[in-house]
Amino acid sequence: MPIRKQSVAGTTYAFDGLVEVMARATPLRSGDQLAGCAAETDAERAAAAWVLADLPLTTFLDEQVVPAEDDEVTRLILDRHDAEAFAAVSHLTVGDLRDHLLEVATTPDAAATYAALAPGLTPEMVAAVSKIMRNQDLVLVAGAAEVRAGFRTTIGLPGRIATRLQPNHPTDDAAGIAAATLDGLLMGCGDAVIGINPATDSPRTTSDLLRLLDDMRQRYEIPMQSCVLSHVTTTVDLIEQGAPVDLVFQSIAGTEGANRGFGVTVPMLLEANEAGRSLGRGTVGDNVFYLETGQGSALSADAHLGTGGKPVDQQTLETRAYGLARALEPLLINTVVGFIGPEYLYDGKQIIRAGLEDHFCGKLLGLPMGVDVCYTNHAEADSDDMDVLLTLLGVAGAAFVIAVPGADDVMLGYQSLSFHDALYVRQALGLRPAPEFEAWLAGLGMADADGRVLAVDLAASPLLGIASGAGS
Amino acid sequence: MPIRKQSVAGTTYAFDGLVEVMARATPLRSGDQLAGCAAETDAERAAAAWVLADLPLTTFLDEQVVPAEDDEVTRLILDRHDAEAFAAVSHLTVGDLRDHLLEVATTPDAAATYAALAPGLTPEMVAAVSKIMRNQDLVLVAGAAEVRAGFRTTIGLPGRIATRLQPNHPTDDAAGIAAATLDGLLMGCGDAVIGINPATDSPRTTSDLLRLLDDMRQRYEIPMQSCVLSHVTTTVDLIEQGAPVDLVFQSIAGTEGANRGFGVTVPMLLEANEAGRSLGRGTVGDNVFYLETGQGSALSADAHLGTGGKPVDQQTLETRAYGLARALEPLLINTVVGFIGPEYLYDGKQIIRAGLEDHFCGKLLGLPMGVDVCYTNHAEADSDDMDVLLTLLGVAGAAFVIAVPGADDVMLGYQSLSFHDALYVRQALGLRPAPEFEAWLAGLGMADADGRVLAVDLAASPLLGIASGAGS
Amino acid sequence: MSASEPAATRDPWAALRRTTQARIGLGRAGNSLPTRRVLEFATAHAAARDAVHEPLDVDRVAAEVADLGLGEPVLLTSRAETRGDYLRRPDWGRRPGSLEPLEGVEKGADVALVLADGLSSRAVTDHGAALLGALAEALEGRSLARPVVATQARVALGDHVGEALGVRFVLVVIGERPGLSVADSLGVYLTMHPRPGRADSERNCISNVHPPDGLSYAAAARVAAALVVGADELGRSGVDLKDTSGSELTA
Amino acid sequence: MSASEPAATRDPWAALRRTTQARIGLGRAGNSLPTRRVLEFATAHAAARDAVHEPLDVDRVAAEVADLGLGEPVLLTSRAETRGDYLRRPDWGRRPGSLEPLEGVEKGADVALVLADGLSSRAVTDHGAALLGALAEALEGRSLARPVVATQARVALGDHVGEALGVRFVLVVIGERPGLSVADSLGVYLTMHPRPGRADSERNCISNVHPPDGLSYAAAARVAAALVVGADELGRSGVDLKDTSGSELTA
Ligand code: B12
Ligand code: B12
Repeated sequence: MPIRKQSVAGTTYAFDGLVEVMARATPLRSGDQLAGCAAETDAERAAAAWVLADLPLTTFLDEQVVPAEDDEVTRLILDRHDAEAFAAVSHLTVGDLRDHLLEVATTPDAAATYAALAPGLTPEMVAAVSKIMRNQDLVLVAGAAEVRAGFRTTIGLPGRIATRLQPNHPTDDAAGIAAATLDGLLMGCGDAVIGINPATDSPRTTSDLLRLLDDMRQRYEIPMQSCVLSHVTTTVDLIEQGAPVDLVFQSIAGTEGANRGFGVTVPMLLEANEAGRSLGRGTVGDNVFYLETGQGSALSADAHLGTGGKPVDQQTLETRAYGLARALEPLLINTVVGFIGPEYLYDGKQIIRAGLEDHFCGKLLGLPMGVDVCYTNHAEADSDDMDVLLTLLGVAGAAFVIAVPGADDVMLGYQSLSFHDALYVRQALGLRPAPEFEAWLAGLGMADADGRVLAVDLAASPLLGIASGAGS
Repeated sequence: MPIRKQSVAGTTYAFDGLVEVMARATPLRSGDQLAGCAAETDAERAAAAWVLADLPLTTFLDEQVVPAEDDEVTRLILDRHDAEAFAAVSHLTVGDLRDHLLEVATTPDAAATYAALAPGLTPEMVAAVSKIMRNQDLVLVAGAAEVRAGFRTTIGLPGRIATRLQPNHPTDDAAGIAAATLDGLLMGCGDAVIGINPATDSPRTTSDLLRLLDDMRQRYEIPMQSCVLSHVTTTVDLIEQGAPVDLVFQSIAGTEGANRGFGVTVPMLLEANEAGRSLGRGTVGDNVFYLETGQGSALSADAHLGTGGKPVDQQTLETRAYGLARALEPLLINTVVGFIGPEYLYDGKQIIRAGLEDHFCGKLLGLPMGVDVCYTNHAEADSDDMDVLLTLLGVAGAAFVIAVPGADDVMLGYQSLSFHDALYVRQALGLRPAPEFEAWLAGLGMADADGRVLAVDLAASPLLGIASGAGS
Repeated sequence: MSASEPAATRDPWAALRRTTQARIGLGRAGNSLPTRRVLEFATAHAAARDAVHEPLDVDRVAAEVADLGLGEPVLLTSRAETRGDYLRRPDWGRRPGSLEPLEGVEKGADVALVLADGLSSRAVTDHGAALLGALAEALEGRSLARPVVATQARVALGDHVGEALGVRFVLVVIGERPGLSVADSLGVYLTMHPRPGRADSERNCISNVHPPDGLSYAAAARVAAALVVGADELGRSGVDLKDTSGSELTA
Repeated sequence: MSASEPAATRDPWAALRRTTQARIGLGRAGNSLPTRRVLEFATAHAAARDAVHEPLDVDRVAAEVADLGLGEPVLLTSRAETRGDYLRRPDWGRRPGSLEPLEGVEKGADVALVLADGLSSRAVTDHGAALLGALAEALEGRSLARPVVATQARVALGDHVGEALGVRFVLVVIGERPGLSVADSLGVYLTMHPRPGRADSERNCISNVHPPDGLSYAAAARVAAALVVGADELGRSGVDLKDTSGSELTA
């Protein structure tokens, strides 16, 4: 791309290359300021948006944001691009694509149209269009899209929102984890996954925790999947050792370098997917990967430079991680949007915007997209901001969110949603749990005919044994 | 109230009187900082919230935030308080009231329970409980409440959201106003009211504009009400002169002093209500008042002091304006939440919070509450923030919002919603226009069977004459 | 700027657009604003935000005012030192930093004219001196104090000036907050017997002066002069004083 | 603090609460958190936000470290001068403001111990010296450099220290970001052959050290010592080096 110029309010701005245009057109966020690629003024940002909107979508096939020679994620994205699906929009610019997506959103077969288009879109195209979309556009299009996946529950059905129950503990104590799990189940959470981040790096601990959850599942006949979020290599080793692995977890990012920082490569992930599938433990589907991503991880690993050695904005890199994720056909993928800290997303406003972007981009690319609606105590954000993001994601049809007791993760040191928040969004928007899980709740008298989770007295609960047994 | 003390994180905070507790417990906003009554730290705010939550609701009947001796709004509020309706909650504290409201929200007859309770609640009680509610609580309870009013359309029906079409013009030019009105009608807006703010203060202009709108209404048989937002005295004079007045407008505030600054008194407003009703122009109802309010107006008029000469926080004063509004049984009332500027609500976050508070408080008090979702160019806010607030208000069941061409009010110098935004919220949440107006749109082929507004070519539109005629 | 033109926005709206600056006939992408319109909006918003923060070119405006022949303008600033302070502390914008500059100035005229930046220095730069000239002309027969040019100023700053100058009326010509399309609008606020503490209900306002799209200088000045006459009769300005002109003004 | 106790949160949860600091069994008001819980949350959030900004009492911590008998601690600060800079510029927090304080210090020990404020000075105040003592004990037999106490510091600051001191291992003991209930947690980051530019994948981590609820000093030190042994065998620290201990640690 030649240098492109654009005047706004009497000043002319010049943009040197695709990487720069993308970065300058991105809504303000601290991580891009840290990387030195953010627009300096609103006027410069507007100028970049004009340039970006006028770029033909084919630009993204001809020019790379991160060179294919250096980066296996780029190569994967290009290899898997479906030219036939792309044909429907190949004549459009980025700006036209936005108009097209919004027009489709008003048609009755919007979901099918988006689904057919998804393999034709590259992450960079989707990132580009998201940058010129308003919050309402991100909600509207995502809300009209539909993506399903399944293992023991079905994820992504319209009118439903699932939850990851996250019962973390600072010493991976079985009794403490069981207590938090019981709390979540009583509140109707866990239909996406019961997923523990182990505090330690020890494979033995991971294996113990896997057994804890699997025993619970079998004893109470819970239609659920469990996951211990250890490194993918640990999980693959444990599969070989016969541990009861439902889902394979890994954090991924949008560049080869950042993934190397996470200790993973594309072939390693593809193999892990096969290993997970080989167990055939799913009942309603065979999606076995659980992935987490988050804006800022590449910059944090100093692996954020693109073509011409220029810093790539964090949202584009994030979307590239979804390009990688597609190849793994995950059951679940979520951005941990406010997790890292204020150096990447400074305040509630930036977290909300990034959450909507990530969700939109992932869903449009065909992923069963969830969000860890969260913030840290060093960011300028609070639970009011999370209420906002959660509500918007509910309207936008997010596949799942993460919930922990009282919103307080005592191991990771941040605030996600509470189980109550999950009930809130279901109530406010009339959303229900995953159908298999809902049926189980209803069967135990824990939900009514509309899938509403009833208040159950702990002492009288059929699940009480979960916690009392685990301590021993 | 004696001085109340509360410790938080090792520091003890003392609060001298109800006014101070209310102010310090309020979520951060610039107007309270300007008035010098805001909490200085989050810890102090939390301490005040604990104190406030423990206050019995009866405190608000025994102690006044603004003394009754000095203030006719206080006297009106006390006079109209319904002790019988209050009996249902008279034993509760502010904190208990929050729990009660949230419990009611999950019951099938929530709307009726709230409606029965409304006359028993004073504005100060409602303001108090809103301060300890999270954004999600404000959405949930408001969403479960229902308030209806009617004139030629019915306002406040569940599953619907109406719009004020605001076709302002810097010189009150008839052709320009007609063009903007046409634009809005083609986009399915105007079912709450077509309401013009006249640029000039001249009664003759007001009268001309009233005729313009009334002719339009009759010629196209539009089930609508019109309003020219002149001072109430001007409108009352024009009623006497036989001008076609549908709705009587006035800006109101929460203290006698601030209303005096607006040139109005309670008796004046009650009389104006009678004058408007005497015309009997409504078809489906006889609510004739249109009211606007907004946090900060009392402070702006230096009429914000309460008991003990202490500054009262702006949100409590705003809610008192709703207490006055109730006595006028309006068709429409809206807060112009981001209208005044950053000295009262600094940024998008403060505007969103205030918008949700105002809407919740008004609705819980039994008002057909709308919101002017808006911001000024000197505030730290943008259209992404408005998308957020609009979506939340849609979920919270707002009666109506305000819309102008392209979100840009060329006379008042601020950004409200665009007509497109109204279509957005209807689409995203499946909301429809007011039923009478929807039927009219459908009759002209401008809406489909589900109330969705169709794209109509201007040249082919049956309404084209609205604009071409008006210029002459 | 490009970003392809949406079909619905071509012809039939053209005639209507001449009647208003309002953003009518923007077309639809589904139910939403077309991309082009969203970008125009973002661009205008960036410009309007900048307009709020643009400082007044005091020298230039003072020179233009001096050229009106109403006397060398006196320069004042409010207590708000930075634009940030001005926005957060309207109370500071209402008080002069110092009234010293007015000390030598002759007192006791009928009317003082104050030209204030308010929220739009551009409005003052584009229309300030011309409107002041039109006002002086319409007020012919009344004595005028030396004009004042005030920065970081709010309407109520005029009360201090009026009192210090011992005038019967103060007319504050001030930059109204910039909108998305209109960033150059002036308001005129009239106060009889100005003194600190006057409420807004004791003033009258003529707004949206920004020819050619807004009110003309002459029309605004005519209303102002009529209000001065009316106030003289009524004994006060404010809510009880009505603008008895009609829509012919808007022509 | 009062705000009436919700019914559902009385007895049966008490036993379970002893197993975790997580906020379990909070009760429901409808579907929502009861008022009392919302207020507790707001209170804890205010405290946690303050904890981020609390400066480290360097004198006190340095004195405690000195008492361990590992040598007088060397004091360092990063390039981030204010807490605001620290939060926005992790790159500054990774670089020492100056390495001068290390100039006279003896080089070439096996291990350098760096105690850094990170995001929680409280963690360092409460547990820092004790954990350093436990580490020194577990590392018996290896030579230790003079301990370093660093402020406004990130993990990677240790790479500069380690290089300057010419050590084979650097162990950075750092305050983890404060959570809502846990504001005193330490992490230990181990890097072999430290030098500026090391990636996080080249380190190992022991996290959540905060007895009695988190990991004990002894357990953390045991894992650290085992990792040092393992790294010596493998020739590097990082992702390929696994913590081969198991859940007995958590006891
Ligand atoms: C923030 C964080 C991250 C951020 C770091 C980016 C950033 N800019 O801060 C992100 C999201 C990128 C991240 C990623 C990972 N993390 Co992490 N992370 C944390 C967390 C929540 C806080 C750390 C903190 O406060 N540090 C203190 C500040 C002051 O230091 P800092 O210099 O600013 O931050 C550096 C370190 O935190 C370091 N870091 C962060 N995570 C990890 C993990 C490992 C193994 C190492 C060596 C370093 C490291 O990277 C930061 C930038 O240099 C901790 C939990 C906790 N309670 O501490 C988990 C934690 C340290 N992470 C953990 C893990 C497992 C990972 C991953 C390996 C997950 C995965 N399966 O892919 C990845 C890869 C990390 C890597 N090798 O690069 C584990 C470590 C377990 C262990 N005992 O080894 C912890 C304890 C959480 C857990 N139990 O799951 N993490
Ligand atoms: C902001 C604003 C307000 C705010 C003022 C508070 C504030 N802190 O800014 C609020 C919402 C409270 C308000 C209220 C009203 N306003 Co008003 N307001 C405006 C607006 C949009 C911008 C003013 C501006 O930029 N001023 C410049 C800044 C730098 O000055 P300032 O010192 O910061 O602000 C002072 C003045 O703006 C003044 N003010 C604001 N409105 C009015 C109205 C009148 C009649 C007077 C005398 C003074 C006045 O109050 C401010 C604080 O002292 C203008 C429209 C415009 N395009 O200008 C309408 C406008 C001036 N208001 C108008 C009206 C009618 C009213 C009301 C009478 C409405 C009603 N029916 O009750 C009330 C009462 C005002 C009063 N007497 O106190 C009309 C005036 C018409 C006319 N020619 O007389 C205008 C032109 C809008 C309109 N056409 O409807 N207003």
